[in-house]
Amino acid sequence: MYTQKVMDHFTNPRNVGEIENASGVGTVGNAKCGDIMRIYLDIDDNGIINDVKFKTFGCGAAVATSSMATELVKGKSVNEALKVTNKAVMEALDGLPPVKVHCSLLAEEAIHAALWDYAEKKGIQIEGLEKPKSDIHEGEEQIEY
Amino acid sequence: MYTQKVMDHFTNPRNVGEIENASGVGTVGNAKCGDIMRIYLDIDDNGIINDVKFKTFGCGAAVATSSMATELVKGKSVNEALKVTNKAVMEALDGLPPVKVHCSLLAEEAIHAALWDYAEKKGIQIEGLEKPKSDIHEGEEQIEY
Amino acid sequence: MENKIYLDNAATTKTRPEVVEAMLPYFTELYGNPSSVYEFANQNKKAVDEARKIIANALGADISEIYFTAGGSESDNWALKAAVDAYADKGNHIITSKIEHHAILHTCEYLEKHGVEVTYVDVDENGIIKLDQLEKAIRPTTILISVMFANNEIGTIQPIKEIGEIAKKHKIPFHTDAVQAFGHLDINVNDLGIDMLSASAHKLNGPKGIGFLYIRKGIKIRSLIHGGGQERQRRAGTENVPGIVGFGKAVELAMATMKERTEKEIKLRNLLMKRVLEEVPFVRVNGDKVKRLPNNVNFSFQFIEGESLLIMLDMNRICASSGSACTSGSLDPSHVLLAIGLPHEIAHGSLRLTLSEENTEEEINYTVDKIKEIVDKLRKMSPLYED
Amino acid sequence: MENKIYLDNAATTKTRPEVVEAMLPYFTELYGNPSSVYEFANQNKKAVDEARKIIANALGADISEIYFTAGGSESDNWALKAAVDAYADKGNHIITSKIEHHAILHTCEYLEKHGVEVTYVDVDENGIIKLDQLEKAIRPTTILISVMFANNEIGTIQPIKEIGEIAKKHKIPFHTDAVQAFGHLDINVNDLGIDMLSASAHKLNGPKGIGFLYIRKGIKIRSLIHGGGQERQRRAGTENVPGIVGFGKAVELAMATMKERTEKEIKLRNLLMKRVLEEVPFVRVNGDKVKRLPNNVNFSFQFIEGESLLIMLDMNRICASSGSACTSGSLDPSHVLLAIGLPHEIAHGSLRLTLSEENTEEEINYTVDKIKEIVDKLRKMSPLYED
Ligand SMILES: Cc1ncc(COP(=O)(O)O)c(C=O)c1O
Ligand SMILES: Cc1ncc(COP(=O)(O)O)c(C=O)c1O
Ligand code: FES
Ligand code: FES
Repeated sequence: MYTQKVMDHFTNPRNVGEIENASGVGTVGNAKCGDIMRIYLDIDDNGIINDVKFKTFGCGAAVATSSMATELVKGKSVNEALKVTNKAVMEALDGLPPVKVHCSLLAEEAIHAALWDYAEKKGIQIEGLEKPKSDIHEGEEQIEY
Repeated sequence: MYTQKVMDHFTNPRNVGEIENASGVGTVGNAKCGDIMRIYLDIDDNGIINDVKFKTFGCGAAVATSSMATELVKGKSVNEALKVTNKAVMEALDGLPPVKVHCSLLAEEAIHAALWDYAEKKGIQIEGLEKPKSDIHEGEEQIEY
Repeated sequence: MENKIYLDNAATTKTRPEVVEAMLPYFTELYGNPSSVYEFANQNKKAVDEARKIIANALGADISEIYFTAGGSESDNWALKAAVDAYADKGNHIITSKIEHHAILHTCEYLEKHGVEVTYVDVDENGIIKLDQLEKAIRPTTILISVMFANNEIGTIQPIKEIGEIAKKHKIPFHTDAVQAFGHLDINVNDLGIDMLSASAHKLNGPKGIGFLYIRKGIKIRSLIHGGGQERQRRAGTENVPGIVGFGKAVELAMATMKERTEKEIKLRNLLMKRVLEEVPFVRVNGDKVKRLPNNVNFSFQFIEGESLLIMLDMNRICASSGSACTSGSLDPSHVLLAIGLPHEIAHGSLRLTLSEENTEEEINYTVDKIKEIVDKLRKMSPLYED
Repeated sequence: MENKIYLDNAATTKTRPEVVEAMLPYFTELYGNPSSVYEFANQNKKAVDEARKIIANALGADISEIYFTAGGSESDNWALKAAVDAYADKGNHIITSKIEHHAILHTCEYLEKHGVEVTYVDVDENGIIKLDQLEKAIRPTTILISVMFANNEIGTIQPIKEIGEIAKKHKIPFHTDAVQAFGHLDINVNDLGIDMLSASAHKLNGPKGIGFLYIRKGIKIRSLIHGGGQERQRRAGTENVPGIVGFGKAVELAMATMKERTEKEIKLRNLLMKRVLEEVPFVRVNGDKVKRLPNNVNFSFQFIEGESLLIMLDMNRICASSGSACTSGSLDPSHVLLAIGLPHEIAHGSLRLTLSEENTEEEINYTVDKIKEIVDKLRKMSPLYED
């Protein structure tokens, strides 16, 4: 069901944990499946993401996308991090089953939420960043009986 | 599906054929299944059935009941022959499958028809013998969909 | 019972040993439920996908258009009932033919009791549907045309492409019961304009109890069996994995051997027809002489009745049929033979022989000899013969 | 994949080798269609009758009351839809429970869209139906009560006898989905007042794709699959002879081994529950502790999510399930766990382990060790754990 890359990141997730006094923390949940993801960012004065950690209550895809997303933003600037979309994460993982696409949205949104928190704490505005929803709900095809 | 006795009478039917100038001939058909049976009786002056022959266009049960019915009436008096019911024929054959019960009615009716013909030719009345229907139609359980 | 002569392949076929071989691991080793997440069940999922692919390829369809069922009857019921449900807003009229299998006809009867209107189009004396009558029967409320690919009794092959064109022209979904045709004739659902197609594995040397319904993408569907999310949420029930795998294998073999196999069947069939027509008086062949399933022969012998004939053939080790197997126990003469215009008593004396590539010339010759003997014997017993 | 630990016997079971052995002749040797008249097919007819007899005996039913289907889902669909059709003149109200299998619940949803009214009775925190609520739900228009015998997720066994009595008192037909119970628990339809009962062979070491519906004499029925005259004209489709024979054999073996087998399962199950409850914090057992299927364990581990747990168990060769197999792919938490009152996030962390007599103590101990490790690892990853 999952690609080898997904399984690798699921089994050996990178960057699990917390960052004390993080520059930004974002927590998002998915109303559809009840899963929750939290991302901690440590951002230096040049706006570079020095460190990133996550905690996830969720399915295999949620864990793997969290892990991959943290890898993808680590060392990047805030603006570069903004461009890490769920599509980019999925591609980096060699894809996800259709029913699991929404899990990757969780990762994107969690990063955005953490960046939003960072911006609020710093009192700055990050161009292109909208206030993240705390609940993600994606439409699903409704089966008629 | 059929008992050994049925198979025996079907494979080696007794009394197949015709009787020229028979004392009585009866032909009956079954509207339900389209089958036809004809019985020829040779009845002597004492009212004893000396000889009997049949021809049947019908299923295995029809052939076997014809055969058995001719055996049962052969040598009997007209009144005894009247008592050869379809039940008696079936019993003598060790039974018929439920869907084939109507075939044995054909034999009973064909004998009755031949006796009726005999009585008409002789200008006599046989007690207990009703004018036979030429068509036999038995009610069947109707399945509701 | 060895050394029987099996001439009833339209009723059911022998499951090929290779098919059984392919199924076996899925009983006791790879017995997982394909809906499970663990690796062990993944192998089942793959096996099911593989079978689906073989079948889709055989039809020129997409794998997402093949839905496994428990057989031809379920597929037929599903196609009709689902269409009635899904297209209720458009209308409530179905067009079918007079010579469909009971899985279609009795479903239509059921639907008629529930407010659906059904037109049963006539066939000609060879059993070919009257296309002009079919087209004229179309109404604004017509939601489905269902005509069988090839008839199970007389083997007549319908003008499916023409029906597909009529259906397309009037934008009406077209279903075909291809239970007798699939694996025996070339079928491409796109070339023929077929929107739904029923098939059953046991008619092509696959196992009993497994079939499929092809449903073209875009056709509205509803479920017949509700429950778990199997078959793209459209047909509930734990997948019959061994059955599906066996079906896939049977289709693979049927497609690979089709040309050679049907050529052999046609040769045997023609021998059988030729000899009987030449050597037995008062006999006719039912069904079209050319547009005919390779393995089907259907005779009517005047003055005799089918069951007697069958039993006597059976006593000579010959397995044959009179009308379709699933209606035996019924006393009515075949609705198919009546539809092609046979009178009641001739319809009663019909004999269906359906061959397989395993039959030999010797068997066919033996069968003809026996038919001659038996027909003669039964006619001597028949009150109709000398009349 | 050898040396896996299979703990998902509620999803499906291994077909017993003896069962496969019994089926084999009916593929390639005795492949005839039981509806045919010749002797060759007679052997199939007899084999089908024999299986029917075994099953009828197991239930205390008459052979004429057993109708073969393609599985539990078809049986459930049939029971409900047929009752709605047949008793339409009496009413249009069905009573069922909140924790039925989707084969019942989705059929009810479908029926509701077609004008049927359905009451879903609550269960208590152990998953046992509220009998007083059930009786109060009865209306003059109630035509069917359908309550499952034992739940597929949490294993809870329902008070079937009491429900049967209520149904009888109010003269309402009573159907039970016994897919998880048949072959695992003693069932006598007369003692328990059951009028219809669904079962599926692959849940008791029989083949997939074959089931039956028991219908008590006197209960009005309609067909679900229309067509040929099979199954006393009630369920069309060429009989799945190998499947039926396999089902018969599986039932024979299940009945013969029931006592010993379930004792063994209970012992293993208790070991599993005891160790996990003692050694893993923040865990609960779902379902009734006593009125429970012998082989079912269902845990909820707080702070972690089911799928992750399953995948990690799988990587340790352990096959388990979270909720029912046929709903995987669905993201919703189990309706059963919600119905017994678990909050959303705890329902998500549930694990179902369903044993067979083939499991060993060693396997169970290994599984518990792995569960401990994995739960610990996942909790360390969970944002809920230290909150
Ligand atoms: C309680 C219950 N009912 C019905 C079913 C459906 O049975 P099947 O998958 O054989 O159609 C199942 C199992 O999937 C079940 O556990
Ligand atoms: C034309 C046709 N349709 C449908 C069926 C039903 O198929 P099954 O018996 O596999 O349900 C058959 C065979 O019995 C058939 O010949
Ligand atoms: S299912 Fe919820 S995050 Fe994947
Ligand atoms: S079926 Fe007509 S006489 Fe037997």
